[in-house]
This record gives sequence, structure tokens and C-alpha cells, in this order.
Amino acid sequence: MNVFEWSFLAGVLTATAPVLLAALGGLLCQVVGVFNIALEGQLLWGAFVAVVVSDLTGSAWAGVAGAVAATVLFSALLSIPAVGLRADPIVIAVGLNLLALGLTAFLMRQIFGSGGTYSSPDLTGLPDLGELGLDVPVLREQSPLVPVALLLVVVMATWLTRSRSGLRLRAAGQHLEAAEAVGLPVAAYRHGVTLAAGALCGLAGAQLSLGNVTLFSEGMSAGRGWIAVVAVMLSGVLPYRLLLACLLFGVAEAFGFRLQGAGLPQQAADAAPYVITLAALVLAALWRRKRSHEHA
Amino acid sequence: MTAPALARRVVVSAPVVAVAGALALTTLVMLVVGVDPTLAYPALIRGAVADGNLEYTVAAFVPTLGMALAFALPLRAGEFNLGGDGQLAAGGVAAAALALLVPLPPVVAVVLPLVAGALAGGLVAAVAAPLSTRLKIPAIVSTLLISTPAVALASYLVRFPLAEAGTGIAQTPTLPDAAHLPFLGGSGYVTIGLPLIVVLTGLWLYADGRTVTGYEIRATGQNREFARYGGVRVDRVAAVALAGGGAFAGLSGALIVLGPPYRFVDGALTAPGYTFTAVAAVLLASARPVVVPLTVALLTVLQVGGQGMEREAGVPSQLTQIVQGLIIVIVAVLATLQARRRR
Amino acid sequence: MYAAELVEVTKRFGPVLANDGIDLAVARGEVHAVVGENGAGKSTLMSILYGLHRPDAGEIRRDGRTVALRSPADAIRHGLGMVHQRFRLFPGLTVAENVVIGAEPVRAGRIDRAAAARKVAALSERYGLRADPSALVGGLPVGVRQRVEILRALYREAEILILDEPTAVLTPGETDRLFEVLRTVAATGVSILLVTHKLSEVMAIGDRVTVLRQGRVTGRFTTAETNADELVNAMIGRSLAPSAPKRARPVREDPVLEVRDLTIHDADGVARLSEVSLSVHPGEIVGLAGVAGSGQRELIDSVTGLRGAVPGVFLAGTPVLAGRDPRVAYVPEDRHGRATAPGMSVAENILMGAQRELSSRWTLPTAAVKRRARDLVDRFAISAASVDVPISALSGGNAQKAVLARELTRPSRVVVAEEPTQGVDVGVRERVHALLLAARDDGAAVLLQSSELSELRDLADRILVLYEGRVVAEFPGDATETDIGRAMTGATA
Amino acid sequence: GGTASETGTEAAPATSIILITPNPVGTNSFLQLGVKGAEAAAKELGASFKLYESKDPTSIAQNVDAAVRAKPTLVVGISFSFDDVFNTVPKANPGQQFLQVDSCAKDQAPNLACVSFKEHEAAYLAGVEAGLLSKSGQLGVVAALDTPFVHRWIEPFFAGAASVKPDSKGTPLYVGGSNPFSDPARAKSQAQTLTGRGVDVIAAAASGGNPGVFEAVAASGAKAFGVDVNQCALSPGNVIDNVLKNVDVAEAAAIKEIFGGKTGGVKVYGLAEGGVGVNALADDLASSGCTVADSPDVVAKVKQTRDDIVAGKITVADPLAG
Ligand SMILES: Nc1ncnc2c1ncn2[C@@H]1O[C@H](COP(=O)(O)OP(=O)(O)OP(=O)(O)O)[C@@H](O)[C@H]1O
Ligand SMILES: Nc1ncnc2c1ncn2[C@@H]1O[C@H](COP(=O)(O)OP(=O)(O)OP(=O)(O)O)[C@@H](O)[C@H]1O
Ligand SMILES: [Mg+2]
Ligand SMILES: [Mg+2]
Repeated sequence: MNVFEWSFLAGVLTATAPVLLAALGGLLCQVVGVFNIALEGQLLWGAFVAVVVSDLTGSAWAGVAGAVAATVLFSALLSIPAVGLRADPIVIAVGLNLLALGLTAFLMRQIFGSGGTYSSPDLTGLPDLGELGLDVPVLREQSPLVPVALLLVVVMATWLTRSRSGLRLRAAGQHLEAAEAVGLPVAAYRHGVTLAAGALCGLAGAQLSLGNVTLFSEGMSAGRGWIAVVAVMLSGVLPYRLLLACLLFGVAEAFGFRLQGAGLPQQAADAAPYVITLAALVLAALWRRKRSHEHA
Repeated sequence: MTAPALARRVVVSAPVVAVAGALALTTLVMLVVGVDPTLAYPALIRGAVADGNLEYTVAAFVPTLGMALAFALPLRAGEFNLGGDGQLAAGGVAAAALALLVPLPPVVAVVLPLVAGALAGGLVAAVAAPLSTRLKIPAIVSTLLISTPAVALASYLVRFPLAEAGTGIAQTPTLPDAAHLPFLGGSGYVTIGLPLIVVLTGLWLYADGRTVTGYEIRATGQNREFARYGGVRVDRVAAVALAGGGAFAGLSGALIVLGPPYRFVDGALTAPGYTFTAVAAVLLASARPVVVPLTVALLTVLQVGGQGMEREAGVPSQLTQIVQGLIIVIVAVLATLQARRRR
Repeated sequence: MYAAELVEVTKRFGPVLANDGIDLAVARGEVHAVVGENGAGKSTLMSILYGLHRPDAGEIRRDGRTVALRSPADAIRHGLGMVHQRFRLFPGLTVAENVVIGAEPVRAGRIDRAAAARKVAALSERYGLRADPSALVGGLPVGVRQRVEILRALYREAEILILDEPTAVLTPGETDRLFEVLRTVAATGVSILLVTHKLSEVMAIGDRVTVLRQGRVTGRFTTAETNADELVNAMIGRSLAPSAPKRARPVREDPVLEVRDLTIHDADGVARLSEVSLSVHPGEIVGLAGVAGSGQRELIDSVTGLRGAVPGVFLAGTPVLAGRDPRVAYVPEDRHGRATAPGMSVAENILMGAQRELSSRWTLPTAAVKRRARDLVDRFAISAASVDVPISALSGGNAQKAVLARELTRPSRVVVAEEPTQGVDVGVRERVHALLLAARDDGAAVLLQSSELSELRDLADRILVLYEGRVVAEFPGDATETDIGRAMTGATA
Repeated sequence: GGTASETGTEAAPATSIILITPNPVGTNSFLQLGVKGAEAAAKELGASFKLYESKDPTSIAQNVDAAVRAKPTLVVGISFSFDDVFNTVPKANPGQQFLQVDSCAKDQAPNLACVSFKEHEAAYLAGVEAGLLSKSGQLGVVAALDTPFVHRWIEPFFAGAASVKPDSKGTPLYVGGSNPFSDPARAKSQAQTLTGRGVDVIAAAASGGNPGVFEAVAASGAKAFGVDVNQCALSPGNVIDNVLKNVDVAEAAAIKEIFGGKTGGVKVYGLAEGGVGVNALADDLASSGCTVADSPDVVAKVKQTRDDIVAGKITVADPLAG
């Protein structure tokens, strides 16, 4: 089997896009020192609202906008207690993840009249880039949010290192009191960033439910938000490394599918992304250790 | 403290206020979506405690409490164990394999699989310890990453080597009679797993507050550098705490498998979401270990009662997830406000 | 007209009245010292002036006009700058970034790094505050970090500069240099508020002094017209006992603590200690002097066992045990990071290290643990509401006494004390000194590291000077500060 | 205790049915059919109807207990997930009637009736269609999880294809992951993996993931098979046919028999009994929206194969039996 088939790469991109968008949000939070493990819930919430709005309006872009707005609102549930009141963000996030799971399943029954999966001809998905005239391999069948995600990596990397606000954000994350002492509006930064992460998770959710597929199903975030959290931890708050980490996951997942095709059991495919990521983490840590020992 | 003063303290304590606040919010949600709260809440209570449901609630309390210990013990040492699912599945499959493959005399046939389950769970969790202490990979990440492969491995074992032939579902054959956990009294659900886990919880509470190990675990969790300075072998303490947590998870898995229907059914251990319910319960107890059994009981009642509410009042049981999520958020906020007021 | 005035300022933290109707005025170009016991309310008052706390009552005037300072940003706008007791720097940013942050030069939407570096270099040149603009702050010695803090205030063109215990972490040389800078700055019309526990400094650089005690002003002096005794009296309500006369020479016995040819490299392969040898005898205090980062940390970690088993360190003739050698009593410098677990109770903090001896097998005898803690709290005159309150509720001085109580009651013949009086008031300092001398008299071998030379001279029988990881000089206890200070800068005798 | 029919002879519905599902029904077409059948039967019989949805394997037992306590005329459980509970509960409650749909508890009590299906026969027919319509000879199945039961849709499908195209090749892929029955995104990726490798006909057995499979084939020009009900309309022009299982019909028939006094026993529905099938065999094929309608020769071949199976000329191997 040829790993470098276009379809393989396209599959990797598709699997990566929602994770990457959510992870970018997580990275932003990490930059200002808010440990955001609510990505899973926010992603799910975004996916749900995207489908509801698209279904109501018949416009996928309205769905995206709705998802972004609604997830920003949802992330205020994190930012107000965790930033405003300095409650433990981990605890809040655990609560929010549960809340999103319950709320989407509950509202789904109330709005669509049934649980499980909702798909309908009224539901408009995001157009393919091919339909929009970008007829190149790999990208042809992706939604416009995929290149947006990739572009955001570049934008965020440049912004964080080169701009004034980027420097201030990084500073605020390194030492809260110090940032306050030099007069930076730290709380405003943290609120802003947490809400911005909500917007990114909204995009991620919309990409999942209107880009990757065109439907909503209960719990369809299916652990992708947690993978994003891990990617953030792997990234060392560097956007390019974050991209690498997310791609690693995408490749591992697509590779896992191939393992199945090659006759390995489904369980091997399930485990593959996690095993590969853990291996990467361990190798990176060993490498760091070896390097510091060589100096000694 | 006088009784009224004590009562006032309890009433305004964070968990009580949080539960009240969350119920108020949930009622609001119900009213907005057109569910009658006067029907829903009684149904919820009945679903949890009335008729024969109490028995079921108690049965569900056992693994949830076990998983709460699995999260709480490492947390006291400052390690987040989010890999409960993997440890639970590993414990369950180890217990099932032992009971199926090795013919054992009565009593031993129950005890050994339980021990095997605890060992397997502890082993899976212990992997995270050197990763955390030596390679600085936080346990919150590594336990999470190890969990899925462990669940997959258990699933594989149940699907292939240990599978029951000629059935449509991925499960092991029924375990031999000798390995069945005896029921408690005349119950059809509650096994001796209940007294076992209650005793273990008591032991843990005792160990946490009254033993050297408990003290060293707490010191490690409060300030690792301080503990190290005080001569505590913090790496070992962290490893012991993680492995101990994993052992509780593995034991919970074994208890499920040795109870009815006396087999490992693929997915049956992880699908009910014991792990995260337990995490929520422990966080709800906000670092007061004695409260953990109570918060576990509360969340179990909500979860089991939610099913009853759905059956009787036609209210989607997801509503209880909403209540739980809200409770956790509100508790965290209140705990913070309280801590601030103390300062 | 005063440059800044605090009028009737009152601030309450729960039951604690930290500032109680305090009046304080600073003139242009004046160096105004603020002294007082631990917990007297000095930091609180300075924080109010810098907008970090809001007063419950009272007002702040700047050049005669009442101003509202709701945040440091407001304070900065009104020309205030502050150097905090605990540094407020960004370890991952460069010196230049740390200085300009909040008022960065920008070109075409991007930070103009070249301009920033240029401006910072010019400032350090002008005030003689040397710091490499492109160095990462995380890797810098404390002295340099403090320069960065001061550079930051100067860059923002502060007209009023607040320094909260700036010399606590500086060597005498660094302190002298800092004071020179402060004089230069003051000469340009900048007002300086200086919080310190060291009365010698007050006399050396202050124009006027305000003394606080339990949140109130108990004295206002002009330095030219007062003396240290008068200040101490205002601070603690009594005079200090004359310091115990030093004993002649300790009895010569075999050393209990011996370090032979100890060499240690850090993770990057740089030698932090090179062939260090020393020995401490029973009944002797050996002082350890040196600029911060000269190898004190590595030496002390090796001696206490916290660095693991290192070859070349012996206690009573046998190698030091890895982890933490229980035979060493150790008073660490870092009260919050290492010496205490802030969230645990006083009793539990005092227990640390003795938990295994106190317990039979597994069980911790809680009653006995508390009894012992209460006993120590009494014996060491620690003021705490009870032994069950978290130790973070104690003032810095009392927390320090609790640490000393724990360590000095260990059954050990070696005591290692690291900056034991850093940040504590004169009363506590006196008490700590007495405790160390008593330990020595009981036959303990004491290794005392301090950045305060007067402390070393008061206590030590011998003083070793570390420079770049080597012992470069040994002095008798009564050597002059000038000689020791010279050795600390590497100038060979 | 006595049955409800003995106790209640007043105005309100004297008889009642409680249906318990192993999972939330949602858009799970199989469970929807189960509900439809029971509801229809209840209406016809004038009985009241209640639905208990289980969340997970553990809550099944709780729901069965609650149902038994409610003392309805009949308790219906859908799927093999009830094998264990129905091993014991009917024996403990001999006065209560039970019906298990789609499987049968091993140790069958006399008050437990069972309805099961020969899905493999229908899957074989779908395989025949797939073999005839595939150009590449590469076939695939996307299933939710690798459980033994799901193999009834896999091997017979490939066997049917091989019977008409001996050199055809079949690949099954499973959705898996942390939400296998409801992860359309992964299901779609799996289907894309297959189409990327040249597979041009995919049978979807991924439950909530099926729409994902249809989206994938729609984009790549391949074709799919639906499952349980007519899913051709979900993705017009892309679905060849469906492996039908007339759960509703069989279930309603069984309920009526039990209400009529014929309790216990096992009834197996295959092609012969009309319990399983494909849309190609249905009368309304033309209006079904299934693309197989455009290939009369294929339809003819399917009919003939059906006849052969019914006549015993062809035996479709049951993967579960092995
Ligand atoms: N944030 C706070 N919350 C509660 N109490 C506080 C707080 N800050 C200070 N205090 C209390 O206010 C009093 C004054 O503290 P402050 O820090 O101003 O003393 P200080 O004079 O700076 O002491 P030190 O010499 O130890 O630095 C102390 O009793 C202290 O416990
Ligand atoms: N957030 C707080 N809560 C309670 N007490 C506080 C708080 N902040 C400060 N304090 C009290 O104020 C005192 C003075 O604070 P400060 O920051 O000056 O530390 P310190 O006492 O000088 O100790 P150190 O010099 O070791 O930092 C502390 O000892 C402590 O008792
Ligand atoms: Mg202070
Ligand atoms: Mg202080």
C-alpha cells in the first residue's frame, strides 16, 4: 500500500482539521496560563450549534457563524469563573465537558425530536474547495475551514512572536503578578483569549459537523478535544509544533485505518494514535534528557 | 459547635449550596424546554430510591466509589489520574481471564481474581509514574493516553482469545460458579462488593489522615519540594499513589465482572462512564476526603434516578448530566469564593 | 508640596488591620526609608501606593492632587515605579523585553527589537546598571535581575521609585552599587521609598525614616538626628540585648562535616563547584560568603543529601545519604518553596522529617504530634492562633521561627542554615541568632550561609568565601567586611 | 404474580407492552423498526405501549426489572444484549411473558418467545448485486465495531459477490474509536480509505455512522448499501440497495401470537419467511430510490438467487454458527 496516495493525505488533513482548530484555541489559553481542558465540550457544543443553525437557515456559513458565537458564549462559562474568580480551570472544565454532553443530547431531543444522529436534506454542509474552484489534489474535497486552520497556524506563530500584543500575552502567561505589576490588563487578556479559544472551538465544531460530514450525532466529538489538549501539551506553546503534533495524530489515525485494512484487529487501530503519541512524547523526553546529559 | 451552628455550617457549605444552585438552574432549563419539574423530580427520586431501584442504585454506587478512590488517592499526591477507564478494563479482563482459565476452589476463586484485577489496574496506572517523575510527562496526559490502548487491549482479549463462541456479542463465557460474588442478603444486585469497597474507603480515609504514608502523600501533593526536603522519597510516593489508584480502579473492574452477569461484556465497564462520574464526585468534595462517599452517592442517585425519570416522566436522562456539570462548576466557584473570604 | 502623600490610609485584611490611619509624605529627590517589624504593614502600604491594593479609607496625593490608583497601570501613569520584594520578572523573556514591556517601541506593527535593545543599553550605561539586553532573564543571577527591575522603573521614567526590601538578596558589593544608583537617581529629582530591615542601610542612605508598628506610625525621624537604638525602640518597643560575646576558639575535635574535593557540573556541563574542600567541627560555626550563584546552592544541596549521593561529602566519617540525610538539620533559604508546605497546618509542617520516628509502624499518633507542635510553638515563641491553622497564615518571621524550631530540635550534630534571617525583623533576627549560637554551644557543627556580612561576622568562627564554585579565601570570624567583600568579587588577596 | 390481563378488566387499556432497547433509539434504524413494530401491534391490540431506552449494557438489567415491576402483559427486549438478563429474569417471573427480538437467550424459559433473523441471507443477496455492479471487483464493508454479530453482514456479503465475480476482493473496516456507533466523521474516513484503495461498492453497517459512508461514496463516485431500512433516500443516487430486516413485521406478528396465547418458542425469519430481504425484491422497487432499479438484469439475478436459497439450492454460511 502506498502511504503517499493523495487520498491518504486528504484523509490525514480531514482528521487533523477539527483537532487542530480546537488545539489552536487550547494553545492560546496555554500562552496566557489558562489550562483549558474544556476543548472536548466546546468542540461538541460548536458542532451541535453549527448543525442547528445550518438546519434552520439553510446556510452552512450561518451555521459556522452561529457555532462561533455560541461557543464564545459557552466559553464564558469557563472564563468568568476561572479567570474572573480564579477558580480552578481544571474543575470548571470537567463540569463544562459534562454540561456540553448533556446539553447537546438534551437539546437535540427537544429540537429535532430524537436522539442519536441527526441528518437531513435541509442541512447544508460546507462547500468543498473543489466546488469553489480550487481543484487541486488533497485540498479538492476539503472544506474552506481546512486551509483556514493551516493559515491560522502561521498567523498565530507570527503574531505571538512579533507583535506587541503577542509579547504581552506571552508575558502574562509566564508570570501573572509580574504582568500586573507592569500594568498589563492581565484579566482582560485572559478573558479575551479564553473567549477567542471558544471561537476557535466553534470553528472546530463546525468543521467536524458541517465540513468533515454533514450531520450531528450525540457525543460526536468522540475524544478529539482531548487529543487537542494533548497536542497543546506536546507543542510547548509553539504553533508550528502544535501543527506537527496534530498531524502526528491525523497520520496515526489514518495509519490505524490502514492497519485494519492490512488485517490487524480494529482494536489496534483504536490504540494506534495514542500509542504513537505516547511513544513520541517519551522519545522527545528521552532525547531532551540525553542532550542535557551529553553536556554534562 | 452547637447543633444550630453546625446545621448552618452544613447548609451554607459549598456542596449544599452548589446542589441547590444547580437544581435551580436545571429547573429553569426544564421550564424553558417545557418539562414539568413537579413530575420530573419525584420521578428522579423514585427512580433512584423507590421500589426495587434503591438496590440498583447501591449496586451502581460500588464501582463509582471504587473509581472515586482511584482518582482521589493519586490526587492527594498531586497526580491527576484520568486513565481510570483503561485501569478499570484491565482489572476486569484480568479477573475474568484468571477465573476462566484457572480452576480454583471456592473463596479463592473470588479472592484471587479480585487481587489479579487490582494488580492489573495498578500496573497500568504505575506506568505513568516513571513517565511523570523521570521524563516530566504529566500524569494527566500519560494516564489519558495509556487508557485507550488498555481498553483496546481488553477489548481485543474479550473479542478473540477469551471470547465466548456462538454469540453475537463480544463477551467472555460466564465465569464458573465459584467465582461469582455472593449476594448480600436477598438482593439480586448488591454483592459483597459493597462492604468490601466501604471497608476499603474507611481504610483509605484512615490512611490519609492517620498514617505516615498518608501524611507523606499529602505533603507530596501540597509541595513536592518540601516533601523531598523533608526526606520523603517523593518519586516513590507518587508511584505508590498512582499504582494504588490504579489498583482501586482494577478492583472495581474485577467487582463488576465477578458480579451479575458474571462475565466481561465488551464495553460494559466503560460505557456507564464511572470514571468521569467519579472524577466529578471527587472534585465536588473539593479536597475533603471524608465527603467523597457522600458526593459519590449524590451523583449515583442523580445518574440512576435520571433513568427512572426518563422511564416515568419521559424526561431525557441527559438532564442529569446537565445537573452534574452545573454542580461541579458552581462548587468550584463557591470553593474559590470561600477561600478568598477566609483570607 | 510633596511628590507623594499617603493620608490617613487604612487597610484591613479580614481581622487584620494592616494599615491603621497611616500618614506618610515623600519630598522630591528624597530617599525615605520605611522600617518596622514583620507584619507591621510596610508591604501593604507600598502596595497601596502602587495600586496593587485599594485602601479601605484614606487617600493618595501626587504633587498635591488626590489621585485614584486602581491598578498598577494607573500608578505607572502617575509616575510610580516599584521594585518588589519578590521579583516580578518574566523568566522566558529577554532583559530588553522585560524592561520595555508595557511601553514597547513599535515599528510597522511589530516590536522594534533593535530600538528596545538600544534604549535599554543606553539606560544601563547612564546609571551603571550593567545587563545584557539580549540575555534571557530566567538564567540571570539575582543581583542582575534586580537591576532589570530598576531599569524597568527608570525606563518608564518613574518619578517615585518604591523598593521593597531590595537588598535582602544582594551582596554587600551589590548593595553599595545599588545605593550609588539610588543616590544618582535621587539627585535627578526622583523620590525614593525604601523598605528595609537593615538599619545600617537606613542610616547610610536614608534622608528620613518612618517607623511602622502593628499598622501604625510609631516614629518619624531624620536620619541625621537619630541612631539605630532609637529606631529599634520605635520598632519593637524595646532595645536589643547586646550580642553575645563570641567564644575564643572552639574545642578541637574531629570534624563532623567534611567535604573533600567536591566538583559538580550542571546539566549544561558547566562546573558549579570545583574541588571544594571544607570541614566543620563540633561547637563551631563556619560562615559561607559569596555572591549569589557562586555555588552555595550546590554545596548545601550536596551536604544535605538533596543532590543525591555525591562522592566527597562525609558526615561523622561516613558518606552523606542520598535523598535527605536525616543527620543534618537544614534551614533553607526558600521559605515558601522548600521549607514549608503553605497549605498544611503548623503542626504538620513542624512534623516533617520526624514523622517516621514519632510513629510506631504505620499509625501517626495525631495527639502526640500536636502536643509536640504546641510545645515547640511555646518554646520558640512562635505566634500562631493554633497549631491547626495553615502555616501560610503565619507572618514571615513566625514561619521562619517554626522552621528553626523544627530543624534545631532534630537529633543532629550538623546544622546547615541558609539566609536564616532574610526578610525577618530585628527582633526575630536577634532570636534566630541566639538559637544558632545555642546550637553551637551544645556542640553542633554549624554551616551558615548568609549574604549579610555583618551576620557572618556576628556569628561565625571562620568564614569561607566562595567564588565561581571555588573556595577562594578563609577568614577568621572577625575579619573586616572590606576584606571579605573583596574576596567575594574574586579579587585574590 | 398474575398477568396484567387477569387483574385489569376495567376501561383503561387492559393490556400493555413495554419495549426495552439496549441503546438510545435515536436514528438507529434497527431500533426504530423495533419501536415501530411494537407500537403498531399495541395499537392493533388496543394495548398501551411504553418505551424504556437503555443507556448502556449496565442499565439494561435495571430497565428489565423496572418493566417486570410494572407488570405489563408483555416485556419486549431487542437484541442479543438481552441474552443474559433473559436467561434469568423470565425464570424468576414465570407469570410474566417476554419476547426477545433478534436473538434468543440460551437457556430459554417457556414464558420467553424469541424472534431472530437470517441477516446473512439478505447480505448474500446484496453481495450478489455488489458483485454484478462493481467494476473494480473491490468491495468493502464499514461496520461500527468488530463484534461477532456484525460478521453476518460481512462474510455473506463478500460470499455473494464472489458467487458472481469469483476474483472479487472484500475488505471490512471498523469505525471503532471512543464512540463507534455515532462517529460519522470516522465512518466517512474509513469509507474514504476504502474508496482510495479502489473499492467501488461499500456496505454500510455503521449505525449512526452510515450517513458518513454515504457522503464518502457520493464524493468519490462509488456506491453503497444501506442497512435495516431503506436508506436510499438519504443519499439519492448513491445507494444501490439495502440489507433489509423486517423487524417490525416479525415483531408485530410475534406479539400478536403471544397475545393470542401462543407463548414461548423461537421463530426464525429468513428469506423464505420474508423476514429479511433487499429492496430489489420489493414491489415498490421503482419508487424506492435505490439505484439497483436501473439494472433489471441484476434484479433478475437477485430474484433467482433468492429462489435458490429458499429452495435450499444455495446455503448461505452463517458466520455466527462457525
Ligand atoms: N493579602 C493579604 N491578605 C491577608 N492578610 C494580609 C495580606 N497582606 C498582608 N496581610 C497581613 O497584613 C499585615 C501587614 O502585612 P505586610 O505584608 O504589609 O507586612 P510587612 O511589614 O511588609 O512585613 P514583612 O516585614 O514581613 O515584609 C500582616 O499581618 C499580614 O498578615
Ligand atoms: N495572601 C495572603 N494571605 C494571608 N496572609 C498573607 C497573604 N499575603 C501576605 N500575607 C501575610 O503578610 C505577610 C507579609 O507578606 P510578605 O509578602 O511581605 O512576606 P514576608 O512575611 O515578608 O515573608 P517573606 O519575606 O518570606 O516573603 C506574610 O508573612 C503573610 O503572613
Ligand atoms: Mg513585606
Ligand atoms: Mg518580608
